[in-house]
Amino acid sequence: MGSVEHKFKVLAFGMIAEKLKTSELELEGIPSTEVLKGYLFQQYPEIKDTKFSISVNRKQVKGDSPIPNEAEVALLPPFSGG
Amino acid sequence: MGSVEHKFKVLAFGMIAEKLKTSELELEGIPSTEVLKGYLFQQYPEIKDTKFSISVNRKQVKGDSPIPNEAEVALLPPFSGG
Amino acid sequence: MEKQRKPKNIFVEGPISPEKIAQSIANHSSKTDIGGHSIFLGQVRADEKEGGKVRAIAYSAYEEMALEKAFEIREEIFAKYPLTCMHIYHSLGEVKVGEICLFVFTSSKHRKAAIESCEELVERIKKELPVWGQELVDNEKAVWKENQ
Amino acid sequence: MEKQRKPKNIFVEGPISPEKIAQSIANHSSKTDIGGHSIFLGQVRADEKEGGKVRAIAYSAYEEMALEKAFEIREEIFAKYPLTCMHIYHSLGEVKVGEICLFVFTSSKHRKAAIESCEELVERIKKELPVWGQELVDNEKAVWKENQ
Repeated sequence: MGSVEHKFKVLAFGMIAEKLKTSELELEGIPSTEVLKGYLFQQYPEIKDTKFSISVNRKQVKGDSPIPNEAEVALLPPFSGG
Repeated sequence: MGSVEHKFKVLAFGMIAEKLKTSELELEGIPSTEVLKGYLFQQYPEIKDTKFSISVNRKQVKGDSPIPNEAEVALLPPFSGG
Repeated sequence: MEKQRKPKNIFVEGPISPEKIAQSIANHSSKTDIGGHSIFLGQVRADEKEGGKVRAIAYSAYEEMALEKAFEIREEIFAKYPLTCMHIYHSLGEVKVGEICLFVFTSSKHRKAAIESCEELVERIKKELPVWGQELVDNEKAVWKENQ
Repeated sequence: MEKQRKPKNIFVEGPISPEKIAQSIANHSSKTDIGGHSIFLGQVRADEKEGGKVRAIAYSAYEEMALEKAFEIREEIFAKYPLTCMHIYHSLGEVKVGEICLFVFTSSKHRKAAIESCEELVERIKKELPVWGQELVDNEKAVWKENQ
């Protein structure tokens, strides 16, 4: 009570959505993308062997990036448009 | 009489045809493209300043090339298709 | 006055029809400073896969991010080349083999800018837009594509 | 059995219509080994010239030689790139500003071959085909174009 909540949304696409069996998660209290990956690999071990990159608020990030409050995080398997 | 005639056709295009005031000439007894140029420059001095290349039987030639009997020679100003 | 460019939707539901392409070409006849158009079309191939032949590709996208990225790419290409026009259309949903799923269209006064920018756009679209194609094969098995 | 290719007519009287281009694209939907099409279109520009603005270009050609040359170029490009299809159309006669005078169309399994061969074709067509464009300006004066 009184502590600032740290919530964010995780969108999943393509093969990742298929493996997560959902295209959207609501998470909280995870400060950065590397911590998020650790959480996801534990909860959904089937995505460990799947390549994906991460975007935070629609910008792809590299390495460990902070996840702001209310962020829109997305899990992006390799692109295959065109 | 008895001598083999050496006739050929000269096609003119674009600006050359405009300056010759015809698109086709019948000539004879001119053995090569350099001799042909000399003849044309004398007959039609207005083409002296006009760039053109020459084809013999639909192949562009460089330098002095023989003109076979019954050849189709053409005077080709710089191309501007497309 | 500088022309203000805003993000435009690039996505169309289902295949891109030849008539749409014709209409897009025809729309440029009033722009009489254009000397050359370059067009790239992506068409769905009937590749052989494990379990059968591809019969269609189902496209999905992270649309908001894709539109922001497409806008960024547009601005960069406009800054790099002297272009008159640039259009990008990408299918979403199912596109059958033989149908068009990508339409990239650039126009310029002289041909070089249109040709080079079109090629660069296609490469960037394939590499940078969060779009995914799932190949649907005869036996209903689906295979996620991966560019390059 | 190797496909035998014969010289085809590339010339069309007057402008090339967007509908013809659409039809040509649509004709390829049955070729399901094609993954990419590259198209170049030449459009007549309303350039400012001495004596006025260009209102049209009148094209003429040494047709027999142009068709032989176009065939030679086709064969060389087919030998150099893994193409499925290649089409070349060039206008003869008058083409007004804003109208299409050149349509080059290449198709291949993967995009690179279509894109690169299309560009090379356009360059070779402009440089090697005995075709001439005469710019017709407002005041009826005509100026012969020269490529490059």
